[in-house]
Amino acid sequence: MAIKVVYLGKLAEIAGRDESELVPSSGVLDWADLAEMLRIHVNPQISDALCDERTVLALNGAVLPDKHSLEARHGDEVALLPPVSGG
Amino acid sequence: MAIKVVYLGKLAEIAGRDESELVPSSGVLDWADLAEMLRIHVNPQISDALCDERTVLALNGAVLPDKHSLEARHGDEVALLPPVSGG
Amino acid sequence: MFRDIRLIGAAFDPNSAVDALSAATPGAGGVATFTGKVRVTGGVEALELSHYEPLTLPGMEQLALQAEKRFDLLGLVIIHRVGRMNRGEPIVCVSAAAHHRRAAIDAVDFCMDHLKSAAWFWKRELRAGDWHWIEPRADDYADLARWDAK
Amino acid sequence: MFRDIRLIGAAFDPNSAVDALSAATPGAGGVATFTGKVRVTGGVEALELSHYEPLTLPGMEQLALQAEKRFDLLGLVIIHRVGRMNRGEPIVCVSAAAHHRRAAIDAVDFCMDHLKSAAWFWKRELRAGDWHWIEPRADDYADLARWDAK
Repeated sequence: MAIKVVYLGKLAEIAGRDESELVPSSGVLDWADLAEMLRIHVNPQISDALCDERTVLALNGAVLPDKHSLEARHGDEVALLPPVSGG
Repeated sequence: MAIKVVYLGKLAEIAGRDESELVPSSGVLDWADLAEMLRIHVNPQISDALCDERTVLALNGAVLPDKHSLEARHGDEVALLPPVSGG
Repeated sequence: MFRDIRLIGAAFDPNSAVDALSAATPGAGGVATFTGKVRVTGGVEALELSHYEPLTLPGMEQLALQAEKRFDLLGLVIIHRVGRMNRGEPIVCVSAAAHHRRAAIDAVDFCMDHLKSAAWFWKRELRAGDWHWIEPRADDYADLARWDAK
Repeated sequence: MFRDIRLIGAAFDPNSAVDALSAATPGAGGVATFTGKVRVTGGVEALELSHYEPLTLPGMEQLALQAEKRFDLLGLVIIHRVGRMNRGEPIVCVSAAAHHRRAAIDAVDFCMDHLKSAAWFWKRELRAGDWHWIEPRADDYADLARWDAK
């Protein structure tokens, strides 16, 4: 029942790791669960960064138009994407 | 008392040569002299091309803002420049 | 349509990619290219670009399709370095071949603006021994916005 | 300010000029380049560019000064071929190095627009055994006019 959470860019630095595994008791990880579980199992800073309006979520490689609509299940990959800076 | 006239681009084709030498009797070649002498000593087509409003004149490497103001003397070089097309 | 869209983890030679584009587009009247590199001067000791596999390359391919749709191109190269790179090394090379120069130059401009502030890369620079995350400059967002208005 | 402004009577390699520019501008974040070439396909067998010594190179040097004044550049290359050239050969290469990509790309754009319709070159193409003089396209004049409006 594990969901993989991936931290990109400076969020990996804030989380202190590149990825985590979360196992929600209900089997489904929604937005509130994610914020809560990151706060408890990782650290409050990464939970705050998740809530930053510039942080975007992707579920299995597809960006969510509304991150608050997250619904992740076993085997899914959730990515936390801070503002990009390429080139 | 010779003035060198240089033909650029398709004007060389019209004139049938790359350059001519003109010797005006007064010692000074003005616009009317140039049109007249090209007509007589080269051919009417190049004289017509000179009068084409898109043809520009340069005197000793400097473009004349008004080609009708030409005044060339012995040793001068007059260039007939048709519309450019580079790159 | 010649297309060379790549993420690359080691130093690369933009010239060979551009030459291949040029050779593959015999009908092109011109090739426009932009190569971005790690500045040799200015205090940046190294640069690291991270990406997210499921999004980054697909996003670049999507960008190439947009550019091809928008501009009259015969070929397009988008090569982006990832990982850690040193001073003077190329970071990105965008090159477009077209019948006419306007399409080629505009396509490069368009792709670079999108790569700078709308592609899935995260950049940090090593300065005086410390890593600093870089966000797009305000200019980058303004450059990107130009294409919406057109 | 690195500057390489040349008329050249034989085939040349744009890459070596661009590499020299890049090497000479260690503070540059990027290099933009446009290379125009004789199309391999399309019926043009050869191309001939004539110029007028007292005007053409001084005009290119003047253009470089205008570009340097207008854009924040670290280096500029303008190389233009003259004489007869064959299919696939480069005709012109303009390359600009700058701190930021916008200045580099815009400078290349600016110089190409001016070289196309406001520089002292006359072009003719050999098609089916006959030479045809080429005049700038309406698009070329329109491209040039953009810079007056800015």
